[in-house]
Amino acid sequence: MNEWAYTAAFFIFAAVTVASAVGVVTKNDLVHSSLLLALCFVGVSGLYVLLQADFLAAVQLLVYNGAIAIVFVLGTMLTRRSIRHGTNHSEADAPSRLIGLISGLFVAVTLGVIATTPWNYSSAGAVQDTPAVLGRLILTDYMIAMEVAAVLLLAAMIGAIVLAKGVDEE
Amino acid sequence: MFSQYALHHAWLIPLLPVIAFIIVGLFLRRIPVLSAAVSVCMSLLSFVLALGVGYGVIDQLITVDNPLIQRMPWLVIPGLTIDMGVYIDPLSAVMLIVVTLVSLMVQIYSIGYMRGDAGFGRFFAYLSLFSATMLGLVIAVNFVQLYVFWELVGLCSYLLIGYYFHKVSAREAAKKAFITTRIGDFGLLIGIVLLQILFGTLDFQHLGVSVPAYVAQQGTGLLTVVALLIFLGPIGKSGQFPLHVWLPDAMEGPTPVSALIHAATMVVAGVYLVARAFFLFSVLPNAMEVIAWIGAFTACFAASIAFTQRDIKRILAYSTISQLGYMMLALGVGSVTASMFHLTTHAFFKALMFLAAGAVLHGLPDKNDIFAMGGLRHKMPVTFAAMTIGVLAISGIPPFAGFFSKDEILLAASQVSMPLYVIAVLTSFMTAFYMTRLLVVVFCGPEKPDNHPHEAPVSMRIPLVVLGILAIIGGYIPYAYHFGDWVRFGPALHMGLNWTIAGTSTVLSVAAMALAWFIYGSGKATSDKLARRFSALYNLSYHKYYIDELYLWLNHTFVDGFGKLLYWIEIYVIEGIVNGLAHLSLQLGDWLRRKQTGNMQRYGYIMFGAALLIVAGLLLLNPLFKGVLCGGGY
Amino acid sequence: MANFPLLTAILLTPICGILVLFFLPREANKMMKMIAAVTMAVALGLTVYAYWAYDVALAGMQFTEDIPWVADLGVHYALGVDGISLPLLLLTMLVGFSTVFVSWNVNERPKEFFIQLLVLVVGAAGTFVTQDLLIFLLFYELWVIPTYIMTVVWGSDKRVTKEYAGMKLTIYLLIGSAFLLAGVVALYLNAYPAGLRTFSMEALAQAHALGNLSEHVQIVVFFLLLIGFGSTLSMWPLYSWAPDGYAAAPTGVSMLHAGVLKKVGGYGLIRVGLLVLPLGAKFWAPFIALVAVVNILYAAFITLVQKDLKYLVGYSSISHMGYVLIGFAALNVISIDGAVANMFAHGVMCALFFALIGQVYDKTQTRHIPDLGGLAHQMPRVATGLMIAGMSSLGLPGLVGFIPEFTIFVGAFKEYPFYTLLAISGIVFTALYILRVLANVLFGPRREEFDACRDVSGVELIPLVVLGTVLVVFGVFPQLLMGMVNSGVEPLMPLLNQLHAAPTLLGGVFQ
Amino acid sequence: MIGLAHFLTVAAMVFAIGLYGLLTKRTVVGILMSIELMLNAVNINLIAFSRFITPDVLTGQVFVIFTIAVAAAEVAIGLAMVFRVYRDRNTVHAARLNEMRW
Amino acid sequence: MNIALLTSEIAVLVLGLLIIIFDVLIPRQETHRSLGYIAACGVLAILVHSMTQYGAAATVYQGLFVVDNLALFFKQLFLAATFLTLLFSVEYVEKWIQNSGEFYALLLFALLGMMVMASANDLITMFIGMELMAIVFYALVGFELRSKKSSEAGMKYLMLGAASSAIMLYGMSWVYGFTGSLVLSQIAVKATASPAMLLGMGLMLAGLCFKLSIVPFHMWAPDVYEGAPTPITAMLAMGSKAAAFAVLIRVFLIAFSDLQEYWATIVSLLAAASMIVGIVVAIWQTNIKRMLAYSSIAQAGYILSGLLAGNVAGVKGMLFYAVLYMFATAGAFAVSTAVKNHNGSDEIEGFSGLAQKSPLLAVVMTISLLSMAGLPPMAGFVGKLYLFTAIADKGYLWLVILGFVMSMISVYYYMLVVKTMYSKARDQQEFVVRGSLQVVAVISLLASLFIGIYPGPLAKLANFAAQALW
Repeated sequence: MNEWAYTAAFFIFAAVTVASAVGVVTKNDLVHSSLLLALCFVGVSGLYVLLQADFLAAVQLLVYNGAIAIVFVLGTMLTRRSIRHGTNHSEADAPSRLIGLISGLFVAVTLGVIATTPWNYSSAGAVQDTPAVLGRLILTDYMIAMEVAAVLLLAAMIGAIVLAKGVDEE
Repeated sequence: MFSQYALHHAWLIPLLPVIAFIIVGLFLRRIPVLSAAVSVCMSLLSFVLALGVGYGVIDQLITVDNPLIQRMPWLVIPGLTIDMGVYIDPLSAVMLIVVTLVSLMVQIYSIGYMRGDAGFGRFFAYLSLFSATMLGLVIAVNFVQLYVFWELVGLCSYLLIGYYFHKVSAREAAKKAFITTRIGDFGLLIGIVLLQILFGTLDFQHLGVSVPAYVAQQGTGLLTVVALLIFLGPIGKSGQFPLHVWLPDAMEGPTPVSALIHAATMVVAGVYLVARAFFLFSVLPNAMEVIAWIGAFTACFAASIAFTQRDIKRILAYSTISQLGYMMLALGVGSVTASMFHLTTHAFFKALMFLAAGAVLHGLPDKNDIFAMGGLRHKMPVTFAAMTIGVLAISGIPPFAGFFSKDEILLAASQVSMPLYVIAVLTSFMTAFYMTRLLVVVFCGPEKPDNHPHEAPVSMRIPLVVLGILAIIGGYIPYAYHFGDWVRFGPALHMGLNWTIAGTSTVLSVAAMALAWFIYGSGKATSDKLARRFSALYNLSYHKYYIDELYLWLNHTFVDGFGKLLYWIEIYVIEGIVNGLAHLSLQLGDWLRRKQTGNMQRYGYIMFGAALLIVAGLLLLNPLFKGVLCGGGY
Repeated sequence: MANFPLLTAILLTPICGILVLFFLPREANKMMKMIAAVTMAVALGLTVYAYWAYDVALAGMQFTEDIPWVADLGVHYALGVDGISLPLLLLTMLVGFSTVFVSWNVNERPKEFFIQLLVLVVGAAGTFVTQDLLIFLLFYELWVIPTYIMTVVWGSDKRVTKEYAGMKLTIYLLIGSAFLLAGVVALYLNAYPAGLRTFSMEALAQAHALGNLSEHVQIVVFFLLLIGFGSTLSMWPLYSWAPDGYAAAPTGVSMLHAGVLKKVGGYGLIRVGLLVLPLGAKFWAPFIALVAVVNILYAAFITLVQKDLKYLVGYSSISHMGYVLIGFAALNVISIDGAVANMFAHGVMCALFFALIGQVYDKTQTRHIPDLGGLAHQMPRVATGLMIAGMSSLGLPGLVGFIPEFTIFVGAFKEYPFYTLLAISGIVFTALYILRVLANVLFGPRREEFDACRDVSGVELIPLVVLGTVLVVFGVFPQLLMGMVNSGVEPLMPLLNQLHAAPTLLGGVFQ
Repeated sequence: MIGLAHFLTVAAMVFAIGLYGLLTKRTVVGILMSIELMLNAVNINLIAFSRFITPDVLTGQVFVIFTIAVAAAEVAIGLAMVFRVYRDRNTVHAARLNEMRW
Repeated sequence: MNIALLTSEIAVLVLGLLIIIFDVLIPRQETHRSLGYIAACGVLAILVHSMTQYGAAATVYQGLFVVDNLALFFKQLFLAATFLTLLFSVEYVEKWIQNSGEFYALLLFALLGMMVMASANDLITMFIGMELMAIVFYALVGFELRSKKSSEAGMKYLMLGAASSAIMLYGMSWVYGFTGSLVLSQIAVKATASPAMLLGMGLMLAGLCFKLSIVPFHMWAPDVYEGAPTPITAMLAMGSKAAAFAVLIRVFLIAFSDLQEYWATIVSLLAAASMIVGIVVAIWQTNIKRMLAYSSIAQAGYILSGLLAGNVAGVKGMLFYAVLYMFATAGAFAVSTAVKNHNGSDEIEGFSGLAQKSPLLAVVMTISLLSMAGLPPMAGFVGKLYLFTAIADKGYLWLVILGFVMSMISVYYYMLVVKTMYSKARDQQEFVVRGSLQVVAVISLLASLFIGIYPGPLAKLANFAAQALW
């Protein structure tokens, strides 16, 4: 791929991701936040593509944008409108400066770590047929994890149903 | 034959009264007749045995240098062996006889005196125990045995002084007696401990050998301290200045008890201790000097208080202190003989006087003030006679008992130090004066109209008669039979009368008696005038130089004050710290729990902060931390 | 008879009593007391038999039993008694036996009360007979809960509430024992290399001889033990649980605590502190001696101004423990003989004191000294008992208290002349407060408000007679006690001599 | 040249932003969104590492699959819980959920 | 590859599914109590069966799932905890929870998650097992539908739990990034003290500490414990904590064992902080569950300290302590459940007079609490002894002293409960205790005493299990 195009694409996706993430946490309206979150997910899936994880980029779009973001929007809609407006402000008594500081420090520390760590880069080429490789991995080595994840989803479903259904008013 | 038996069974002498105590105390308390009978019988047996011992001592040629000692191990641990035993030599033999005799007399007397008292049985039990402990003290073979019985004597005196425990004054007096003597015992105990450490033994016989050797080697420095510490015990027990304060108050006990305490037990224990440990004191000239001066001062000092006292028993009490001072003086100037001789005669005439005083009080219940009495000689002839004999004896009028013994002391003092002699003579003068004052005021003069005195019953008169005779002849007979050959320390001492000294003291005594008669007996009643003229001195003397008040103040201010101060520290500092720590951890808990606001974002905030700290710690501070917190050692 | 597990039997007797009591119906009030009494009588009898059967000439550990218990920690169910522990075991049983009768009037939930009382006895007895440090701790901590519950349920409020006092006592002692536990853990780890580790006291005592315990370790560990045992022993300034706790606890618990549990501290100091950590003991001894003097005088002065009988005895027992401490600190056979004997003496005396105070409180409903007075009129037996206890407390010869104190003084004077001098001066202040309280409570004018108070009689008399007799008999024949104690202490002589001879690196900084 | 460091930096920033949101948003829905941001940051990290460190085994990508599954489950439960809370108290404000404290 | 090694997990899963099916099949008017007993019996059967698996040290699926003695020990711990919880929760569920079938099924799924965690040998399996457990618990905490507290607790647990998962995942990603592997043993080979490694390790530690409720990651615990249905609180304390410890032990003693000098300091400080905070704050609590929550924070600190030893003795101490804590907690929560069933309240005041109304329960509560406090002769003392000898051997005497002191202070608030139980009763209502609950009470009582007095067998077993790591 073209070096320049790759760099440009990275910066665009990165900018979309970070900017929409900032929007998610700063927007006052929950619906706006939800939509920006979806945008952010798109940016992230773009980054995945740049990292040659095509399958995951697709999954990201499907699951996050298709499911999670929609669920958020729905959830926001279902709760009453009055709580949506003007209530997505930052918590008044939260020490937001301090939190900002912590977040900033976090980034700083991480950047330091990134800079100082001697990474063991691999020179091997990327796997081309990712879905097949992933499929094999999941169904062999990570078989148990896979099964457990299935149970997890089942359990989450049961739990979510019971919780959302609420008390039977007999 | 009997004396042999008595010598070898001398341990029975204290044991018999103990048995009486146990029987009476446990079983016969409520049966007056039997309790008295048992006690008196046991005392009598003791007395007979003591006489046997006395005879045996003479018969078997047991001398001070050649005592008869029996020992039985009482406590054996490595480095500390303590025996209980019997130490028979003329010194202890004399004491045995004196103690058993006086206590027998007192017990007989008490039958009459205490009749009808609710605690009759208890009283006899205590009396038996009292004489038993004193006898145990007398036959002690070592310092610990001596100390054991010394303390028990103190206990018995406590019980007996506080016999009328419903009276606050008796209760306080008993307490005072115990605590004051305890202060002396504190020194005594330290002295004993030091002796044990210095010599590894406390046995009189062994110490008698090792002390001179030690002095020859190491000098007298430390040993003088030890001796003075030991002497603190006698200061307390024998009522020497400045620990004499308990003795006058001890009058709160029933009069027979006073007689017993003042004549034969308790107070003379101190004198006996110094005599018994004379091997120690005699090699320490500085200690001797201190003893002599304390004795002399006490004698003079107590006499000056006795001048102005109005309570009949108190006057006798101060006279006891004074006489004890004499005995100490004698010991201090090196004459065990004189001291023990005076102890013996004093036991007789002082017991006599106390019992006589008891008879007076028995005849005139609820009256102690001598100026409230008067003219008793008609109604109480026997008592009057007894008291007169006593006064003559204590004043040193020949040929009464006191004359010989007092003369002996004056002689010994004059040989050592002129000032001591002068003080002793002066005291003798004062003694004669105040004793005559007592006699005159109580028995002579007109009868007081609201008094209805009556003579004492027979059981009380018998002891008066016996002791009266002894107070007359008790001086001459030992004198004639060379008391000093037997009871002595060092070479045998042949007593003789120094006519200059004897004459001086006799003349002075007579003069004092005449003066007292002039002031109190002639009816001219100049005593009040005198008192007014010398009111400062009079008050000083009448209030016993305010020493009791001083002690009370010291006790109140320093002991209790210090206690209160410490209690304050206890509550506010020690407890304060404990409660403070508890409070602190509670506060910490409260503070921490207030952080738990229920706001989940606050929780998250802390969580992330902590995660950041962990990472930061791992990344940056780790090498610094390591050595500090898990240094591998303790 | 030779292999009869006597000590186990002594421990099991009260446990059997507990089980029987547990299954009794709640209503069988009298029955419970009888069972408790019989149990304790049997235990006491067995202990007296052990005391009698112990071969003093042979000395050393006797009646030993040893069963491996927890293999991987090196814990053994090892029992045995010697001249140091046997008197204290006897003390436990004497006091325990007496407490049953003292508590005869407990009619509120007697079942729980007597079960817990017996647990206390088992706990105390266990500490004295076990030869394994871990089992020792096990028994040691057995005290905590029953004490607390008994104080809260059956106790009484005084200067502080009973809840406060019980909690203070519990937590204070527990925190002390936390240091103790830490010390024991450190000792256990350092004494032997991994794999050979053991809690056996005998083996631990040999670790020093083998050179496994450096002076440094001994000093640190001894300090930790000192905090633990010191707070049990009410060493200054770690005692503030004692007065409040005694005052609030029911009589039986006060008796056991002051009479017996305190002694566990002293016993531990000797058995673990001295035998296992001689260099540590030597290092801290001058410090302990100093604290001992503070204990004696400070507490004596505070006792002087107390107005409540139980506080008075509480503070006085703190003062008395100073003698034990200074006896220990002198580190020679005579003084340690005295210290051990003094623990016995003080235990009996203190128990008697508390028993009688309990009786006084029962009858008069007050323990406030100024409210009392002239009780000798109405209650001569109580008065006699208090006199005996008081006289023993002030060290009157002829009662059990004297000889131990005397031997302590003789032993300690060599090492700490000045401290001992101060300690001896304590006898004056002791006399002062004891006589004051006797005078104020027993003597003086008859008070009509107490005319209704009946003197002790029947079973109430038993503690008085038993403890009083012990006080007198052991006082008149001290060799009965001292011979036994000495047979336990004398074997330490080589160790102590060696200790005095050996200069230590850090020793004597407090001198 | 765009390398590992760039992707890691983006991930760190997204994570930090999510963290900021987590701690400052008022409603629980917003908080849930912030958590999703953080999980996405993790995913970026994992895939970046998978690409640059172990391009031949794809373990990082497998991990991401599971992460996404878990995230979905969390959101499901989370929103169900939001309904419950809303029904109980008529509010979804995080700060109001403080009946239990201290 | 031997599928037989997975029998227990499969059995639990099947049991859970069966419960769901039975729940549907059972007629509506039925109380569903039988479901609880079925679940309990099934768990007991699995527990008994798992006894036969000792001695195996095999892995399944390329070493990503390991079945060794350590895993088995933990699994049995979880099974036992679940068994006890099921037994004492039957009446509670009947009374306070509507969806009992789902409740039991989810509980079993959580058990499955824990079991997976115990066996997981790579980060993915570990993560997914942990999330299974966590998500199920998020739901179960909010399961008491009539209670506002329950939903609040569920919300808090979910939010903070998800955030902590994110932290841990982020940490895992760094570890993976540096070592290029997710399998513990391979991580161990490549781990060096590089910044990325330390960052990852630190964040993973933080995430795990959340599950362990180690200070300062503990703040969710009191609220969640208070709001959750009591059986779930018990499972959180007994199971989820132990499962997190299983993970912690494997991760830190296998993967990060070479970095011990780095994490040891941090862990010792965290342990100390947990002991202190857990205990001083517990003093103030008036709610029994909240009090037990703080107590469990402190207990976690104690168990955590065993990690410092980094050897068999330390792990043995941790395992030993986890078991005895499980029994003590079961006893305490069983009694709390009984009291709540009786008077509907979790307040400590509700315990007044329990000693007269039901002496057995009072004794069980007392013994359980004191076992937690670590007083001999209860099991807690021996447990502390094992832990502390192990770490004192490594030189952490200061922590030992602190631990003992704090444990003695903890007696303070345990005693307050004991005092309440022994004080006079407030009401004179008859106190009925169901048989199954009594069984749990007696089991926990006997276990606490037996382990305390004769710790040999359990110690041997724990030792056996701990050796599996080396």
